[in-house]
Amino acid sequence: MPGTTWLNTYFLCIPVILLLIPFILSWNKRILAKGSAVLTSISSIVILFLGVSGLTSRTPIITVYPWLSCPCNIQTYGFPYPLVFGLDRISSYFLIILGLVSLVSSIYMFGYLDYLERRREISRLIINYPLLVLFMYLVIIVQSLFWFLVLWELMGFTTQLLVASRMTKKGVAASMKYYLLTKAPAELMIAGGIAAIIVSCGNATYASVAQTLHLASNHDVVAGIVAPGLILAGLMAKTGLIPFHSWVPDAYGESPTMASALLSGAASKVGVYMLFRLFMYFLPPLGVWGVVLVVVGTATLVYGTLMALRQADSKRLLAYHSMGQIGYVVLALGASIYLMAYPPYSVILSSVAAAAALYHAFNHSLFKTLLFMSAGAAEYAVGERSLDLLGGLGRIMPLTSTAALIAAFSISGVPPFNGFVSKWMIYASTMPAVGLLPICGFAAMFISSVTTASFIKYYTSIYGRPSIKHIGFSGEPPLSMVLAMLILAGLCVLFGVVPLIPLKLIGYTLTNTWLQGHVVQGLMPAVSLVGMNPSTVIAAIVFPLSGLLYGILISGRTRGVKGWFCGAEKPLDKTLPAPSHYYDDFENVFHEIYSFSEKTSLSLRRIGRSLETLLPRASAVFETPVYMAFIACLIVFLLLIIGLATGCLPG
Amino acid sequence: MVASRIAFISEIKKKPVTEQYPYKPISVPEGFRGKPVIDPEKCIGCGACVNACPPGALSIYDEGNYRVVKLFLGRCIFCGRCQDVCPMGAVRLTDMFELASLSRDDLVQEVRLLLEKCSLCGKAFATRREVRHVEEKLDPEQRWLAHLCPRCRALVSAKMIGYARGCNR
Amino acid sequence: MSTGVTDGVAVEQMIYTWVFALVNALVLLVYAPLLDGIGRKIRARIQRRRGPSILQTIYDLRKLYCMPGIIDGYSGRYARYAPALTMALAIMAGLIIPSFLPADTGCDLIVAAYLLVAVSIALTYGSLSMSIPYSVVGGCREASLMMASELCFAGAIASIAAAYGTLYIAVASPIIRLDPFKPSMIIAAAVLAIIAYVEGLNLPFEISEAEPELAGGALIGYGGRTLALLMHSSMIKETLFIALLVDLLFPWSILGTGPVGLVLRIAVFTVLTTFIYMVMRMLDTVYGRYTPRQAIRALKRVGLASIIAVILASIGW
Amino acid sequence: MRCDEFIAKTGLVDAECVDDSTVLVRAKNVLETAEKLAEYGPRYSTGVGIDYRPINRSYLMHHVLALDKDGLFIVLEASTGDPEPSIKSITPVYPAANWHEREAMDMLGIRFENHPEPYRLILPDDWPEGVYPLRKDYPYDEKPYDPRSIADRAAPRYFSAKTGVGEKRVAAEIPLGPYHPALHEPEYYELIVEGERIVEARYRGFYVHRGMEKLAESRLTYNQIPFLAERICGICGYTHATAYCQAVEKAADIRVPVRAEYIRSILLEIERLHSHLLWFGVAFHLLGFDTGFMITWRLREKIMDLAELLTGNRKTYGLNLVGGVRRDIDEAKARAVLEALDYIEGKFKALIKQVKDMGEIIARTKNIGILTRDEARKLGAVGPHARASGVDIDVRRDYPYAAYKYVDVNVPVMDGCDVLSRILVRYEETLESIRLLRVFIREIPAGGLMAEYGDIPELRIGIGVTEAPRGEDIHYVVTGRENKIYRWRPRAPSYMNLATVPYMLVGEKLANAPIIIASIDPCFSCTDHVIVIDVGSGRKMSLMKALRMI
Repeated sequence: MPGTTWLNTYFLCIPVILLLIPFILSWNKRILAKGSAVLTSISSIVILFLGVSGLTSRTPIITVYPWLSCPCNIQTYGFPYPLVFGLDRISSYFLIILGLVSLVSSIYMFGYLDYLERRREISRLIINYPLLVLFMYLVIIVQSLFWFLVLWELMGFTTQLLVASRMTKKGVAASMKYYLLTKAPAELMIAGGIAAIIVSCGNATYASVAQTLHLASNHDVVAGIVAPGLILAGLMAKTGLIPFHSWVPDAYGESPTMASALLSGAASKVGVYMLFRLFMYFLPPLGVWGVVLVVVGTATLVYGTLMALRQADSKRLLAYHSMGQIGYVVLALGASIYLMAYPPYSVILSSVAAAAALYHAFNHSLFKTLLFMSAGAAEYAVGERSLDLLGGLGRIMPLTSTAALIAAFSISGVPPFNGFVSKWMIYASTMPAVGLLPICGFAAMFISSVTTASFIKYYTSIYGRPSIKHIGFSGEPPLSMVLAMLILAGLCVLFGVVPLIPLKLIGYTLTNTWLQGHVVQGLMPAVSLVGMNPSTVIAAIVFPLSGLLYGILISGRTRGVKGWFCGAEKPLDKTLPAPSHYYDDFENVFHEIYSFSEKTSLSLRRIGRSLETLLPRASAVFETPVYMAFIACLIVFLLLIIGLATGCLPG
Repeated sequence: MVASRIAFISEIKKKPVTEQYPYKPISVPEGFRGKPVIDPEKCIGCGACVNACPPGALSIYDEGNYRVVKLFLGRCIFCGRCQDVCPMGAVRLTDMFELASLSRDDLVQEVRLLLEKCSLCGKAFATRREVRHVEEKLDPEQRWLAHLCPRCRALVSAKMIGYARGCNR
Repeated sequence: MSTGVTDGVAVEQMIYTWVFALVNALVLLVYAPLLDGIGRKIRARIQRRRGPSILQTIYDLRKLYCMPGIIDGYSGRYARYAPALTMALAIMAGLIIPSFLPADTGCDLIVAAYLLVAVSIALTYGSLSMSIPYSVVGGCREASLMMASELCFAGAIASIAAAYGTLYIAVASPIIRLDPFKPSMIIAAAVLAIIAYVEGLNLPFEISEAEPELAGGALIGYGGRTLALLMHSSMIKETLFIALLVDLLFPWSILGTGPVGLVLRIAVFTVLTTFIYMVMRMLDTVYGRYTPRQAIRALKRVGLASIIAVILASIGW
Repeated sequence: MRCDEFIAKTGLVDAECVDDSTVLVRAKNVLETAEKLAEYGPRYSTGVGIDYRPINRSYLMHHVLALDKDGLFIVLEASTGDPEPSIKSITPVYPAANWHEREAMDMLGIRFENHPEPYRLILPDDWPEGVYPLRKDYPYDEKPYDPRSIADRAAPRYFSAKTGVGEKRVAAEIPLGPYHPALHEPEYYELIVEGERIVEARYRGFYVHRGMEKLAESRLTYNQIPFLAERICGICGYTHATAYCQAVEKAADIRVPVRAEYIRSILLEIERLHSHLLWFGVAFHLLGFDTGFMITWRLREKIMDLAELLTGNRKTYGLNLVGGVRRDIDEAKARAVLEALDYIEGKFKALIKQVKDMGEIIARTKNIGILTRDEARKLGAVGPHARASGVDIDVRRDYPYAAYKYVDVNVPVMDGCDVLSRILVRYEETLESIRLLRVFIREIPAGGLMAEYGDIPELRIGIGVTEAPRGEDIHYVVTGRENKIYRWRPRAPSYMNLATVPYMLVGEKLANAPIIIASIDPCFSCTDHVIVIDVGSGRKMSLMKALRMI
């Protein structure tokens, strides 16, 4: 096929090789510790490059490597589904996200590893971490539904191992819950859906599937409703959408920090990627899916964020929030389908919505990764995750706290940070629309204020307020961690202040969907305030102005005095109210929403208890022999791929 | 519900009741217990007020051949007991209440009364006014007794009683 | 509008817009404290006191601005920066929300709402960074109130947007004129008014600085010019909420254009805002204070009303 | 019931009549006698520690129990000798005795065996151990120590051990006071809150102890003390002066002229009006309703003017002497009073009527700060506070004094047990005292103002009791020689009521704390005493629940 370039041909497999090294060498952990970080970061740079090149090249590249797919084998071995890798613009966009996240989190890893060293939780991480990156990479660039299923399976299994890689009781329980809730049922549904599609299309490569489904889906119920439905269900479980959400907080909360950064920043995006490809690429805009996605997205964002509001454990709080943010993305995605499916078929709003979905997906991986890292920094310094006991880190680590503040502002959509722009595009596309959408836009906006409140709690209780107990730690965390966080913070600001950069990328991406052509004029009106982007204007005014005010009025002329305690002074750890009760009144008033979540969490606890009983066997799964066995079959599998590809397999 | 709120708001029509106090004086009813003042002309320095004064704002002491009755307003509670007990009506509670002052001396009133020397031993024992006050109460032939200090008076009267006995004998 | 502004007319347009915006912001800096002074006077007269001079708030602010700033010494880093950020955000909101002069910055409701909310967010970050329990409790109340009122605000905005298919204030503004009797719009207008009332920290919703139990609450950690900045910016915020209300409810286009229209607009705007503010202060004077829970519950009811408004609007009523 | 009847009924051996409404029981074993007397359901009124060594080389503890139904006071006397004075504590039987015993412990150094919380109560942190200011051999003007010398010694204990903030610290201790804008006098509440829910409360007061008792018994004469007594409290001073005078009059058996009694009652009622209006103002302010505050205080201003007209001063009336009053009320003044009353009544009724419509005010007060009837009785709550919890006591009716002997007083009682019913009870009382004032002014007879009396006999016990605006105000007097008093022990109503506050606070919202505290109309200068309530003992369940939540 056309478009093959020497560059891409070889670049595509560089990450594969790099990322395989760690478990080929997996017996020697000492070398690996930093080694895998290095390898991962290099390969993620490559991934990044691939993404950018794939996105910006004039025509979308579908690169099929003859020496990988070798149609000759089809007749020879009766193997109908050639392994097709390739970069079209959708996958390129998500490759950029993946590359960015895995890059920063592996930079972060350098510093974070010795924390894990201290706690001897390192061993499996350094193998599973590159593996996960690898499989995410492969899942994104694979171009054949069949192989997608296989790789998706492997990715799931790696995720599970990664979640458990701390080998703490909770961690293993979380990974088992993840297994029970996502893999077993979800994979089956996805497989069923894919099978149905393949059957109805007679082919597995994306391009042809897209062509056939576009024609078929209008009249063919199986192809239009059942198969996508099954796949959607599976993906919902994988991305942690309601009602398959219950694994999210445990999985993200229990895994080591950059693992959870990777999971929440990138892995969840892989699910989004497939959703996007399914509904924006395979299928034409079908109203039913618009409605389903909008409803699911809204429900998820409402539920996830409201649950996050009452968390007192930093990582669980973040986990619930990443649920909520994915809800935003799905809502936007659904909105864009909805807008194209129902009259008035407003292409502009629809493309704004689609852009918002992609934009928010990107933003979320930026600030959520950053937030997980900031939580990790606190853990690194104090070894504590409970907001009730943390505090006072702002004075110790100014850079980290600034980054955390930026992230908090971004996720709560404070202008002019990036979260603001994408959320604002979501409102701008949903609120002025028809039917179901305004109410969803309303919910989204209300929930964004809840997000704000919950991150006020998060930031102030870790970095803002004075320390309530002695911190045996001074100075910033290791340089690499700070660097990673600063990169992300910078990107959060950049994507907020100059939204046209990501919007350009998104513009390219959307040409690859059924929105093509309308994109450019679609995006512009949505992002203008007297000809400029509002957040640009705001940034241009607020930052200098506040700096000016600070310089003139406050800095140097402000005296710090002892606070006023009514004459009855007490140590701070006694007097300062506990974050876990900050919003009691609000939660109490909105108890209707919470009572539902109470029920679900009860059922969760039941699952948890059943897991407690499973634990011995569960942890046995991860003991070395089994683990080695897994790696072995993995290697065999990869050899098989290469063998198939090169056609030198005896037969 | 609404009616009561409106009733509250409608107060806005009425004119304010704030007293322009420092600028306009405030009148007090008669009988107001303000700053006590000792009339130096009337006071005889008997010290009844000093005994009655609960907070001990009033004090009395001799200084040279003067007897000083001292009122310190810093301790005064304006109860007016001094006014009640004064035999001469010399202490009076005025209607002055703006006593704030920068100097402590403004809060002190002193009445200096010349002391009477005992016509026998020559020891100062009471103020001249008090003596005169007593004189007026006595019948003329006994008035000289008023000029004796208590001790001499006791001796003299004892002697006199002795003489009287002797005469009887 | 588009990113690349080319033709001269548009440039001129833009310059006008920004000059107007600047004037608005600057005037607001004085107007907001003035309103507060009027409020104090009214409060006094309802209580049959003489009350301070109308300029009293301005005097107070001047005094505070002249003092050096004081801040809780144990507080986190951000707390020092909070007043500046709060003020900057308030001024920004003052720039883009059309008030005295019709500065059509193409600002839409979302931006306006987010900036206005951001003012109190910036403050809350600061007050929760303090080492004083009252300040922390006050901050929590502020945040809870913010969430609850955002519920209503979002509803109002969504219903307006749904009804007019746009978010731009300039376009959506003449609500009443377009549809005198559109139920959703009537509800939305009422909700907006209530938000303005609540965000102005009027009783019974003034819970974050409740003097009896919290002794100043969210602001207790600040003194001197830092306090002045915070108070000043919250006054501006309060005024801007009213301005937003007026912008949306008054049919500006009947005033016509040109200098006459301009003068008329200034006059009408000033009169309306002052009037609304005075009414709010009057109500504030005759109410007691809710507990946080009661306040939130009350706002929740309003929020339900606004949801109804959204639904009505989206089915075209 | 007359006292001799009571003795006959109970068959107490070592009991004697002090006067026909006071029984003195010299108990061998105070605890047993206390238990025995508990059958008659008395209310613990006050406890007086007396240094009796100059007389018979012993310390006395007089517990005063009140039988409100019979209008009878039982003085339960326990005595102990030098050098190790020690008495059995009766706090287990009468929880309300807790403070009184600890006060005696602080001031006289009497030890009370198995007292539940034998901690320092009155004396400040820097007061040295083993120095007892109320002992007769301690000079009234001596300063026991150089503060610098004991600056760095371990602080004495005021609280019993507390659970407080747990390890996971989801709770926090929020200090309310000593210097807090909501509290207009120095006091200290330690509120342990979860979010805004109060799970535990502790109280310490006593920052304004002024050693008045010592001063009175050491350098003042009988007729000087009324002016001191009047300054016990800034709000209800006159009732203290009256109670003192009545105590001495009782001890010396002085008959006060009827007109003087009427004048006393008139001023007492004026004082009650003043105090209640003031309280309404404060309550409205704490509920955030400042307009109501302004209105009530404007009315209160009228009362002040009235007082000024009648007594020559706005607040400290300075009218009482032992045996009568110092000023008369003439026709013009009486008329002025009636006019003012009409004005106030009208305005006040209108105000309360309006306030009753204000939803948020009702919501803030209804079912807030619950104090059940049993708790109120157990802790010896008095006055409107007790009456709002359905405890039907009023000194003016149960132990008629002054002119209340000649009229009958309606006592409003409610059983809402919450802040709202406290407000309403005080409202009713305000109207009632307006009615009483009208009656008094109508029926005041002609006659003298002062009783003639000679020297006051020595070592007589006198109990003077009045119904202060806040409840029963009891003054206990032991007469002394040379025109001086031997022991004078005023007990202000807030002393009893404050003990109930922590019970009311538990489980409430932080936002409601000020109004709950204010709802007893606390008067700290009056009380001058410290309480520490272990909430566990009172609301074990609720506390335990709270702790489980922590």
